[in-house]
Amino acid sequence: MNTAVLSVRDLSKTYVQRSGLFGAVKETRAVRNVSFDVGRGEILGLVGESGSGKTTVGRMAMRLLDATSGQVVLSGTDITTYSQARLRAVRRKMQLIFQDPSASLNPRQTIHRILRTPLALRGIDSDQDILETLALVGMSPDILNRTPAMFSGGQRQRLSIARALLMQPELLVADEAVSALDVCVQAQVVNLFVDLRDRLGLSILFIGHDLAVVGVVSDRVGVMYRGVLVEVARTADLFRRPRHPYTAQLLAAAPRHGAPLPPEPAPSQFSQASGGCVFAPLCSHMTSECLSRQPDLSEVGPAHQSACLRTELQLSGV
Amino acid sequence: MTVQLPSVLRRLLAHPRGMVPTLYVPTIIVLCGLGPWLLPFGELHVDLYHRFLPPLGNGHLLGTDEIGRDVLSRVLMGGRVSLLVGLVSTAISTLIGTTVGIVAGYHAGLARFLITTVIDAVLCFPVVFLLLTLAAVLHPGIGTIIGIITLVSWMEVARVAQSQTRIVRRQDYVTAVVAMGAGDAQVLFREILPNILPAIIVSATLNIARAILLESYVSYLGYGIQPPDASWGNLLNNAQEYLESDPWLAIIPGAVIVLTVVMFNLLGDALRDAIDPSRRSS
Amino acid sequence: MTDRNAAPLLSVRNLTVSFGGPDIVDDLSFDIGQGEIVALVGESGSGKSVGSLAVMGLLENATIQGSACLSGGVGSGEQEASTELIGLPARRLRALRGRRISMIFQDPLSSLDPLQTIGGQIREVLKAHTRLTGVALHSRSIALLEQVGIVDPEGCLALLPQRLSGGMRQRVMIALAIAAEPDLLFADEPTTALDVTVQAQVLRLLKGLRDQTGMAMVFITHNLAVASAIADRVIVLYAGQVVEDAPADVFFRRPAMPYSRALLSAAPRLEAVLAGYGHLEAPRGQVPSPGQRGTACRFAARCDDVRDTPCLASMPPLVSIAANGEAHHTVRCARWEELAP
Amino acid sequence: MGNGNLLYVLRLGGVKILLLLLVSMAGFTLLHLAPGDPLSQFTLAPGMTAERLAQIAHGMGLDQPLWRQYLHWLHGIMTGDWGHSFRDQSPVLGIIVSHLTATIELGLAALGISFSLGLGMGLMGALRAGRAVDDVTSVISIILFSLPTFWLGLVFIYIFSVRLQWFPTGNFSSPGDRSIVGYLRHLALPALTLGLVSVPVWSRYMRTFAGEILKQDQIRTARALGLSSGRIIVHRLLRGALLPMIPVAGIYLPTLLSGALVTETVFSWPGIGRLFLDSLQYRDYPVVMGVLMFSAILVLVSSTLAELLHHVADPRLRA
Repeated sequence: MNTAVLSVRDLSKTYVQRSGLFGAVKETRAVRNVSFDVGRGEILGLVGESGSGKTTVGRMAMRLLDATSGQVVLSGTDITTYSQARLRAVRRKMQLIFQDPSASLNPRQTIHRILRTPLALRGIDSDQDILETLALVGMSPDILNRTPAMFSGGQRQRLSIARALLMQPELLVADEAVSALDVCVQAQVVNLFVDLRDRLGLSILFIGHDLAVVGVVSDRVGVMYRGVLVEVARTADLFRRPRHPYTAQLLAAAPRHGAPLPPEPAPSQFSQASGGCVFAPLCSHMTSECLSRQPDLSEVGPAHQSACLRTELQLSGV
Repeated sequence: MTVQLPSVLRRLLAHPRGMVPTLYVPTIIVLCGLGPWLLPFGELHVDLYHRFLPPLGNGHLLGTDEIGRDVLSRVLMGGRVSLLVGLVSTAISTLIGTTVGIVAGYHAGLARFLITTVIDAVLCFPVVFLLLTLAAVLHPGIGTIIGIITLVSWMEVARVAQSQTRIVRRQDYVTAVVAMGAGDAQVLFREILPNILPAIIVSATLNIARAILLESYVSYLGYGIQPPDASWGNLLNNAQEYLESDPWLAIIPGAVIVLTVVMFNLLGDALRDAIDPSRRSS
Repeated sequence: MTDRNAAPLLSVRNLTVSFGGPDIVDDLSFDIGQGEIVALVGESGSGKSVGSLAVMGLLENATIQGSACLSGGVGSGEQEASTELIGLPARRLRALRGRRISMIFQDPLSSLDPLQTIGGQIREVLKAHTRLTGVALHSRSIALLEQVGIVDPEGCLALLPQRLSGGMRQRVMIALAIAAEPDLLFADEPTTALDVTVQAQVLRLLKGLRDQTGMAMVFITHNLAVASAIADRVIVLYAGQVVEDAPADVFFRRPAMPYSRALLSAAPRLEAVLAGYGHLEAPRGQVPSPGQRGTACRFAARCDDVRDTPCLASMPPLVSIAANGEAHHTVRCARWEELAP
Repeated sequence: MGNGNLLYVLRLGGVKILLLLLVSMAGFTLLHLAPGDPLSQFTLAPGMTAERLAQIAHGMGLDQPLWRQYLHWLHGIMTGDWGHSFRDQSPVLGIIVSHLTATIELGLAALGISFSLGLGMGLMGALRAGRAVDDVTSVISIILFSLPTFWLGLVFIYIFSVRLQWFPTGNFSSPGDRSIVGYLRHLALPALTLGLVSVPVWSRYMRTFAGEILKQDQIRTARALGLSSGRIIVHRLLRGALLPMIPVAGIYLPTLLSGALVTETVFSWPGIGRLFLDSLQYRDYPVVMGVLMFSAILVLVSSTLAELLHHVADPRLRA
């Protein structure tokens, strides 16, 4: 019995690059052993800085990118080894929302044509769904004959959400879907995501770099650092009482309204680290044990997992 | 609804740099197509009593040549051949180039590797040498000329199609359709092709200009269209002999070539701007 | 740091900018005090970047009207007269840029010359504005890099920009901008492209530099939280106009313009996440584009407190609402008194 | 990684050599199957017998199977024996080298003219992007690009030789005149013709590269830092735009050679272009093959060198 819409297990991605003509093979581990579940009707936030591997995880979860190792299970079905042909049949269950609203809609098609594409793939002839979905994302139905160039960023993002919804997916993967939007429009689209979860029972993997934005939409939040998922917890737990020093540092660094600049975090005693915890070189709580291995994600509280050896730490949150 | 034709045409005509070639190109095609029937002299009509007439002489608007043939008729008749060579070879090479380019752009891997490296390498060779060698050893005629010009022209189109396909394929809107479970055919023909078509149309227009020019080189050097058939190139073939006494025999057909090639090049340039107006604002 | 009684360092009055079409920025007026950090806040299209570039004389093909007066600085030991920047001949403007007013941008990688080492680029700027040569030039370069917190300045000098991390590049960019010790630095979204931890470092650095050198700063950002972290004063722009101008502490406690309040409540906050998540107060609609701004209050169409009169009757003026003894505070809202909390 | 790019250059060089072999094979086959047997020049000679003809054929290796002839020829190419001209039996490589000087002189003069004009036009267009200067330079560039080389040559001859009589109509030198001025007068028209038609190669790339750099933030930043426009144009714009022009120089050589072929014909300039056409006309296939291979090798070497040079000169690729 599995209630998760999406569950990924030990997902890894390693890029192999040969440096130079006869150089040594260099491995870049973009994602390491990431595991999480997205429950039905749940929004799981995935937050991390650039290069943390959060986008790679999203693409691998959708099987738009092949994982080096690990498993992707969609609604109880293991789709890790599905061929492209077999994948096509299950693709509609999960849809992707992109960051750049100007690139996500085909500039040479009308909105009508763009929104018909998902219906045609589902074998539906009527336009009834289009009208209903446009209403759902807050767009008026008289825009069907326009082209994407005539819309603002926020409107295009609504349209790409509408296109995704027309596939009747169980899961949306929103990859930095509101990062390119101005704050007021961003708030509107954030509200739309929450609304869709509430009204349609949609599950969403919400990927972003802004803690506050990810926090405000998500039921649970996972934090990634250099390819490793270092902490996962219910949003309020994670923000109030982070258990991984990186999460704490991220929370401290985020600027806040009416608050002074946070102080510089104390530097680590050791600057070298290889093979140990990914965060050790920047961690002010590092011990020699941290250099020995990368700890696995483990239960540190109710529905709260952290990948830090020093489970006794009392870290301050918001 | 792929390329919005009326708006492209409107933008083309809005600027003299677009308007002039847009009007010229169909005009010259129609003139060369109908010309011989409109004129009083057949292009092969020899009149030894009226040789080397200067322009406007005795009813000959552009004069007569060394055996008294009407130059205007020969220019129009030559235009039929030159334009035919330009248009047909471009049509074939665009078709080949686009197909090869899309295949190489869409499928990463060995096919792309082979096609791109071969194209890059071939483009390095001096084309006219190859062209002339082929023309010299093969049986001369329109078909041969069209064939060898096609042979050296399709790579340029293929390169454009390849790089455009790669760019478009990476766009989010294509990924979105892939994520919906669309098949290769749908992705290629409905999402990618309409978006690379403008670049290919532009490339084809520039290719017509190049093909006309190449034909004129080969025919001028005597390996192309053979007299008494006329082409814009071979009209100049022996004009150099009469350069001192009767310069118009060299200047007029040459000027027509230049004008036409300039117009096709201008049209290609203007089309590029008209199809993608954001380019011009830079 | 801020001395309100002294003449402002930069005084912008009725600045209007257009690129052949409708005005992008119109009637922009604000002051920057000596040593003051002012955050210019607004959404895209509000005119915050265009206005600053106009003052810097970095806009091409633009029609610029109005005034931007830079008060006299102490140049080569003598007091200089104040300078009108708008319409200043290119030569004199160039001599001022880098030396008295300088600017940094969002993307440090594309701002730096990819073909020249960091050392070469610093020397280039120093040579343009100082008479330093040889060893003095070198030691000044090292000192600058140390000043912006680069750990191995000697090694850094020999590197090309693309070898540095994003945060390091922005530090180098700041070093270039302050090389000739300008009085005023325009910083156009300098931390937007950076990760949040690096952003905090760069903000600390900029604030520290101001404290050290007394250089004033115009910090352009769309992020109110960032503005709050660094600014002494906040100026909010909306559709090409100033709509509120207030000391930072006052602004974040009691914003007077409905748009300012909307901006504050639309931005997700960490504290709000704890209180219960899920809904943000977002004003409806979008910013009017330059062609459709009309003659009424430009925020009227999105404002919950809009009334036919006075909001739609005419454009409200920017009025001072500073209480007795309070610092400068202006707002562009016809109903500010009724709406005051 | 710089090495990765180097690898690409080497790979491309390898593919080019492979292609060279293919082209030579195709050319060889084609020329040997073509009408106009090289023996035909002997058949009509007085007192020619079948045995004598067979002897000649044997002497020229024409009785061997084609693939053996090709291998023999290829071996010769590698070892410097490029065969002998059908016309006068002199060694092909020697003939090519003796015609090379004239082409090199013409090419260098044309390069000087086209490079300086093209660079200036491209730079002016980029600096005045979207204004009248940009329009004018780009239209000029399109017109030059559309000119048939031979026609431009004819027009120049008509204007400057026939009408104004400033320059001779052709040839390398006038009989009895060995002065440098005399030589330059002969060089002027062909060099101008070939130079002008290749102006667009440089001007278009220059316009594109300089335009791209001008759009980058680094130009705006340099201005914000108070650097002078002269410094920005020379140090940032010119330097940045000239670097990617190095590989363009590699592409330029084939254009130059193709142009030289026609120019040399029009002006009776005794270079390898004219040699090629003459040999083609006389079906002197060893020389035709020789010139084809020689120009292909020249282009291959120069484009590969240009790419290598680019890798050495551009610090971004070196790093």
